[in-house]
Amino acid sequence: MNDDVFAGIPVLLEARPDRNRSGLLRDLYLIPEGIVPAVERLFAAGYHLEDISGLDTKDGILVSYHFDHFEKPGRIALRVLSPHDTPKVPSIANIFDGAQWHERELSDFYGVVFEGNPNPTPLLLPATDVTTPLRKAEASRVSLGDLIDPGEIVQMDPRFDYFAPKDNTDAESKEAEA
Amino acid sequence: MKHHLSPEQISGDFYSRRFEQGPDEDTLILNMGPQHPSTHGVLRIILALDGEYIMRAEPVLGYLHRMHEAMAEHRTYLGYLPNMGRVDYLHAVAWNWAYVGAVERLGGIEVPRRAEYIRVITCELNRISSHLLWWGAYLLDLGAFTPIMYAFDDREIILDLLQSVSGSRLTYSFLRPGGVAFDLPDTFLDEVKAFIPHMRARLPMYKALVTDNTILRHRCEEVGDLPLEMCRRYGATGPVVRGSGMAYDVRRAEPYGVYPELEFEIPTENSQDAMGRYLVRMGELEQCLNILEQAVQAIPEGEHLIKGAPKPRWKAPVGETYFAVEGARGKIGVHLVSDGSSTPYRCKLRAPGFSNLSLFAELAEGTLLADAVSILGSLDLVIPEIDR
Amino acid sequence: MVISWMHLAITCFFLAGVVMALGPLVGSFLLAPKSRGGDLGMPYECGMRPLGDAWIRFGVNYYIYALIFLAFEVDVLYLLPVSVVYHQLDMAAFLKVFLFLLVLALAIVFFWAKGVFTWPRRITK
Amino acid sequence: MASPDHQVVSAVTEQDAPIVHLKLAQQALDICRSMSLWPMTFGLACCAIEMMAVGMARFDIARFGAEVFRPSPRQSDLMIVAGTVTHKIAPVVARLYEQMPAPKWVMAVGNCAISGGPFCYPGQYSVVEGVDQILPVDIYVPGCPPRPEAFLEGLFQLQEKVTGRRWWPEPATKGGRR
Repeated sequence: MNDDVFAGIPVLLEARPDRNRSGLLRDLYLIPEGIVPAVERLFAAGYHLEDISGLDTKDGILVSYHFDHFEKPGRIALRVLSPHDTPKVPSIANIFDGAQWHERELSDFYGVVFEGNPNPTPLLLPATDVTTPLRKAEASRVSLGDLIDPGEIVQMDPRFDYFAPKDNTDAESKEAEA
Repeated sequence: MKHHLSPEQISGDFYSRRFEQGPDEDTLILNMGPQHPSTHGVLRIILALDGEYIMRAEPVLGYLHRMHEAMAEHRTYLGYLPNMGRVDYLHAVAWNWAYVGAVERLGGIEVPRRAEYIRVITCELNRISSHLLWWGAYLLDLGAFTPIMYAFDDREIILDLLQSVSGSRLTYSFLRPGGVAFDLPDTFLDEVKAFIPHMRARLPMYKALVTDNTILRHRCEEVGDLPLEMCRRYGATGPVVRGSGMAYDVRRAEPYGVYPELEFEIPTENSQDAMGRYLVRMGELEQCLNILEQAVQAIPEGEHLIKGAPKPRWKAPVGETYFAVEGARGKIGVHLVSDGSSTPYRCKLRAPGFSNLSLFAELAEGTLLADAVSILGSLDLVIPEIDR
Repeated sequence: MVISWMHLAITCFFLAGVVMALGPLVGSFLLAPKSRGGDLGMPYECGMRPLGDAWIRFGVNYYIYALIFLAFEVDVLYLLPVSVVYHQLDMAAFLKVFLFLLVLALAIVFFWAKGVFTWPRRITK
Repeated sequence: MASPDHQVVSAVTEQDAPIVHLKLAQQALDICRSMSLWPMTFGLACCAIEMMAVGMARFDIARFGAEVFRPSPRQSDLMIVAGTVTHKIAPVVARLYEQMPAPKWVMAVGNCAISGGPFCYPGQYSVVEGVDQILPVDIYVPGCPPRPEAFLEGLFQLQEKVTGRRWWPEPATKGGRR
């Protein structure tokens, strides 16, 4: 795969997931500031935005961007973890115009604020009462590590330790040796 | 006395006031929808009109938001199936397949070959019935009443066929993780074999009655010029992107089921306008018939549901998956996340109509109002899948 | 003036016309219940409350269509008396009427040249 | 995530009685009205497709005088609510009902219009559970979606309600009726 697409972009964690189970070719966790440059790279490489989906976990709201390619199919997921109280993610609506609606829908359902969205009004909920209905009750939230198995870790920033303790003992041993 | 309307009666609402700061003398702010014959349900579009030309348009959604994604967190894996038939009731089998495929991928469940072929047959039949309804409704929007009568005539045959398999006419939920709920009735395959030549005999008549009609040509050609680059910016898929020259079909891009073993072409047009999208869908009708012909020959005997298929209280293994299927309107995606309990933790539904409609504001700028109706019809919108 | 069958026929037709036109109106006014209140008086705009009213200035193209219609309206007006006696007239009358129509048709040609009848499929602001 | 108690505005339903109230004239008019009910195309969701199927050749509502589907409420006297009424469209439904001339009738088609149907679950935030919270409903046609034959039976019962007499043969069901 064209590994240079994301060269030089600060990546919290990159994994090569088991494709026929997760449907993803590549899976990258980025810091909010890294989203816009990464999406610009994907735009230049000819990708199109499939959707932006939210996930309410104990460690915050995980915003997953799914991209695919017309000629070279292979789904790439970019993910950003934003805290519950002030979920702020830069908007990619001026790169992919289709993202405006996806972002407005996410702010309806999860309350994530996308800075730079050209039309930040409620999309699906009545304008008068936006109640972020997809946010879960505190008790039923599950932590990120218990939900998603990222598969074989390619590169991990030590601060991003949600996946560290449980299932990548081999990665730790590799780090220990390196 | 210019008019007797009190200012309160013409004060618009939240979205129209935001759309236009103050109504000035030159532009007319008009609401097209939610109750409008050509918006196929409850889509509302605010238009700024200069005479008949659309200066600015803004679709407003949410009038049929039925909380499908919020409901997923309150239903068991099998209990959520009926929702799939109601997200997009014109191609319910594809939505069933997308959800059931995601659950199978998550649980690592095998599907017997006979069930795979039953899924292909019913999905392609449902695609034909969806395209027929689109065709009739599109011509109805353009003002011709006869085609929808012919379209429903053939569609009723398909509805009877699918009703004999699934029990319902429209909102099917007979697929199960691990196969299909019921086996085919024994006369089903012969009826499908009889249906194929009948439909093939009808298509030339459709072509003569409508496709070669000069009125339709003038109403569809050079209308809604959609370059491929714009499709990519908005994430449009399905016949909309194939009408702009890109042969992108999830059945070939991300093969699933037994589609790799079936030969069929992907019809594309390069004219990028409403006529191109129209011809792509008419071409797909023939391809569906080809697929049906092969599938009806090649369907093996065997069980229709795998042993030990998930029971209602089935708990999915922890994990996340994304499964895409080619629906009549484009790429249907289900992003399923499970925390090991018997109800999905999160189920995101990727609707093709959502992205296909988002390019309407840019596509309809500067066009005639009558052409905007033709553009909307050529995008083949089903509002419940857009509002979810 | 002697009353002939012609006058009777004309009055019958006139009365029939009035009854056919006013009958349903008066009938429904008297016999039908009437709904009242709510947004009944509000202009119907797909179920939404309109923003601003429709008394706006719009393109000059439409005004010219009205002008052309008026011109030919008057043209038909003049042709009426001619048509009453047309069967007694000779070739010269035909030429005069033809010339009259020709001059009027020039108005159409003029507007055609000015591009009133060309509606571009898409305009850029 | 409790569902906010939406203040659902119900439609104004005042009607003035006819000026000339002759019993015989009213009966004759009611028969004419019931034989030419003009429904307003107000298809919301799946039931709208069955409403279209009823208008087409196979089930042919034209046999009973109701095939003229008028888009505008000004020219229709039967409002068929075919689909889910959400909180965002509830004021529109009320306004359309108010904008219809008297005499007018409402037919709630499908479980969503009758009681919220499959979208009722604890904590649901967007569906009005039953259109009779907004409008006075004359006929309920259950089903999800109801079959076109159920549609026609609903029309027959509306005609019976308008004229006081049933005009078409009973369906040949074992139980029969009353």
